[in-house]
Amino acid sequence: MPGFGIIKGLKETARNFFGSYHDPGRFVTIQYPEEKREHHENYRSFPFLVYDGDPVKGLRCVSCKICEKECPPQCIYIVPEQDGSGKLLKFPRIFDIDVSVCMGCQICVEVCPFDSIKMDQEFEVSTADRFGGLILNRSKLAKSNEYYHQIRPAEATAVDAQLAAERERQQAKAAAAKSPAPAAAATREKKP
Amino acid sequence: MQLAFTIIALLILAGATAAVALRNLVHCVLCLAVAFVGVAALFLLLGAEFVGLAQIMVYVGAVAILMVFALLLTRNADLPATGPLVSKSWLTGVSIAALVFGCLAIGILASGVGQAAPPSPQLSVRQIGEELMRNYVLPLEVLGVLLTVSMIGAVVIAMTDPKPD
Amino acid sequence: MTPWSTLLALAGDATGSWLAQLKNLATHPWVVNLVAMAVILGANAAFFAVITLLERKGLGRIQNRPGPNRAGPFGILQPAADGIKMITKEDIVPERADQLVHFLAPLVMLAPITLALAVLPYGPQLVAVNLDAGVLFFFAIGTAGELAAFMAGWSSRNKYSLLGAMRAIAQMISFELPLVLSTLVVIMMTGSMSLVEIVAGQGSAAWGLPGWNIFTPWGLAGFLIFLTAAAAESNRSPFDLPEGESEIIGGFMTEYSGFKYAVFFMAEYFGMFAVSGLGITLFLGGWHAPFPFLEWVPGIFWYVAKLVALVFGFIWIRGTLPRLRADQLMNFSWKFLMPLALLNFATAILWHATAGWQFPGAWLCRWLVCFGIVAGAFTGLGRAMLRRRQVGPRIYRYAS
Amino acid sequence: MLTLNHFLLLSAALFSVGLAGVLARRNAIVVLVGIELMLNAANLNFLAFWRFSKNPEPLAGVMFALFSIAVAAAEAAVGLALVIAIYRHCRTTNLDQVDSLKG
Repeated sequence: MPGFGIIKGLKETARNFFGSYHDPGRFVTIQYPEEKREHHENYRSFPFLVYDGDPVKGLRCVSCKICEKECPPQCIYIVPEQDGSGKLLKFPRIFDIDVSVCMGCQICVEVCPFDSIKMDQEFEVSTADRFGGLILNRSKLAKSNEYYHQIRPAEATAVDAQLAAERERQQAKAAAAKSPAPAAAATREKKP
Repeated sequence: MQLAFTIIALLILAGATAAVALRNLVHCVLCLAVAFVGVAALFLLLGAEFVGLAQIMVYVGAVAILMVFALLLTRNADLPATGPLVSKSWLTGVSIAALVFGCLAIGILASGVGQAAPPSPQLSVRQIGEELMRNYVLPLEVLGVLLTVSMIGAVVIAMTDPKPD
Repeated sequence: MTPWSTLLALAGDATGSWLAQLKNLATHPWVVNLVAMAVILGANAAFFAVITLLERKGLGRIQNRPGPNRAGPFGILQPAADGIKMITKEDIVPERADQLVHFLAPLVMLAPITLALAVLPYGPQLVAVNLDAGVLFFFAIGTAGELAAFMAGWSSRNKYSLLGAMRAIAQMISFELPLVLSTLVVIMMTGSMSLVEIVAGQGSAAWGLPGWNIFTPWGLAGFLIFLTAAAAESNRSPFDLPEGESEIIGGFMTEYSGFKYAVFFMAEYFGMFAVSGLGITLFLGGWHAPFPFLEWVPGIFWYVAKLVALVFGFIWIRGTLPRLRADQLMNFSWKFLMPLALLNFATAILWHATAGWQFPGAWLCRWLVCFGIVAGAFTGLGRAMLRRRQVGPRIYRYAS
Repeated sequence: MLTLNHFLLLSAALFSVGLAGVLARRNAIVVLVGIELMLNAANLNFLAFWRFSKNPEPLAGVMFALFSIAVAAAEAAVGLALVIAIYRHCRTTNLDQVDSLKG
């Protein structure tokens, strides 16, 4: 008989209506400012820079500008530090990200060879200053490795292990380069 | 009573004049609706409640809306801002209308029918209904047939044949 | 004599002459009329505020969320917050809009509906105006809404507004017929168009059951037809095509903001109250109590209780059913509700003709026969409509 | 004091305004507007004569007005359908241009 579908629907909504009073587990919403949703580890918002130890000197960034070139919306701006003679140093003097432009694509993280830029989970970035407030500079972007561990424990541990392995390889290479250096130099001299 | 009549009469005449004189056709129809409401108010003033309400229902609810639809279907709600508004023989038309009004007014004033109203008759809906079902049942049936025929006729006239695909 | 003036009369007799003078002033027709107007408008406006909150809370609960709960405890100050927001918002008028018509449209929408609220009997003595042709007045007043919708849609110079207005007019005209036909049954059985007399005719209770019209087969079918058509007339979901936020933005209200929008909103809710009040008066016994032993409770209480129940029904339906498509809407009105209303009319005639049956169980027999006719018509028409459900390219035969 | 003459004069004025619209305007819909105004004037006359007659008990005036309202609705429907049909044929509602039957 036609019309029974409507009654079935009305029954369902009535169950929801009364159920929501005695079963708080039904609620699909949370009261946002008071309670916040738990994020997945892979949740990401905007990039930040990782440092080890000192917030300025410890930055892993070497200002290679790969991320600046790769960034699709071009929201990263990097100026490397120079020494007195004008030689570029492996350290950023200015590192700005305009988060009003950033689209959170994570490409900068993918391309960074030094694991220095990572995605943050901070999403409450609203500000009253529309232009200045949404450009994050080097000091605002710099966050410690401990913070990184805190938000993404698994990934950060993997990165740490990888960096340690890299460092060890470098040291081994350096050690190897120190002892057989004359021989190598000699063989190289012979070649031409 | 006199005051109410004056206000309603002015409203009717203003609405009617605007309805035939304005350039924008939608404004014309809206002013026509004002005139209809005014006439319905006069019917209420005359003690014919049922007729007044029927007037609002038919004229404002049906005729004005129908005209609005016709306007939008014929796409001339946006008339050119310039260009002749009236037909070639408009002067003749207006003078004929003025002449008609003059003749009617002279006739009315000379006829001496300007008596005062007798005590207000108590007109109930039941009375109208019984009258319709006794003395006026044949006109009522004929009217029903007429309305049906005109509805079908209007649909047939306005309908286009579905184009064969 | 309204209770107001009765009370003053008593007081005037009891204490001195200055009170008697006050009584004279208070029973002056102008004063009585003004008080009635103020009470009706004020009470309905307050009810409007309560219902908006109830609707938002109820819809929220239906969708498993708490609804507004920020302004005040449990969000009870939400209507006040909404009102302040609406009034203080900028009133934007499109540059190319027809200024005068754009301004008048909300007023033309609201004013007639407040008139319609004046003729409803709220209680045994609480009748502001007792019109002899009350039902006709109600429908005559309702036609102004169509014109107002057109004015709003056309004057905005916006294609969505115009589309919404056209939808609104087509819908209102289509559903006015079933609405009138379903009320016609009650008028025929009561023998009066006066709302007061219609309520008075539903007072007698048989076997402890209320004598409401809804407890007859024609009344039940008529009430369901009336409810459906009333939802469509007051643009309530699932017939809210004229506003259809997801299709045509806001319909004829697209270009309205601030207080004018609030007036439209208010008119929509007042329309819902008015049409629910008419339904209560025609089918649910008006201010009558459900059982004779409850008659000591004032009639206004029963009226408001029924009104809240009906409005909550509208909210419940809104939370349940999805919006209809325009052609489904028209089919539903012309091919289902109209024939059903006509058959219901025939059923009422049968009910009236068999009123003289005297054999034992005659009442039950009549009831079952009439109900069978109505239910059979409902099933048959519904089946036929569902079978016709094919979707194909639409042919525009009139608007080319 | 309100007399029959007031209503008759008003009705005559309404009729003349409608007549002027019918005769002077070029647009078919405005012509229909004028015709409706004239019908309304006639209805007003019927009711005024009914109300001011010596013996208003026979409801002839009211009945005539009611029937006239109903006929006017039919007339408006057919008239507007004709306007739409003419518009579809000639792409105009200007009556001065719809003259293909003119010799």
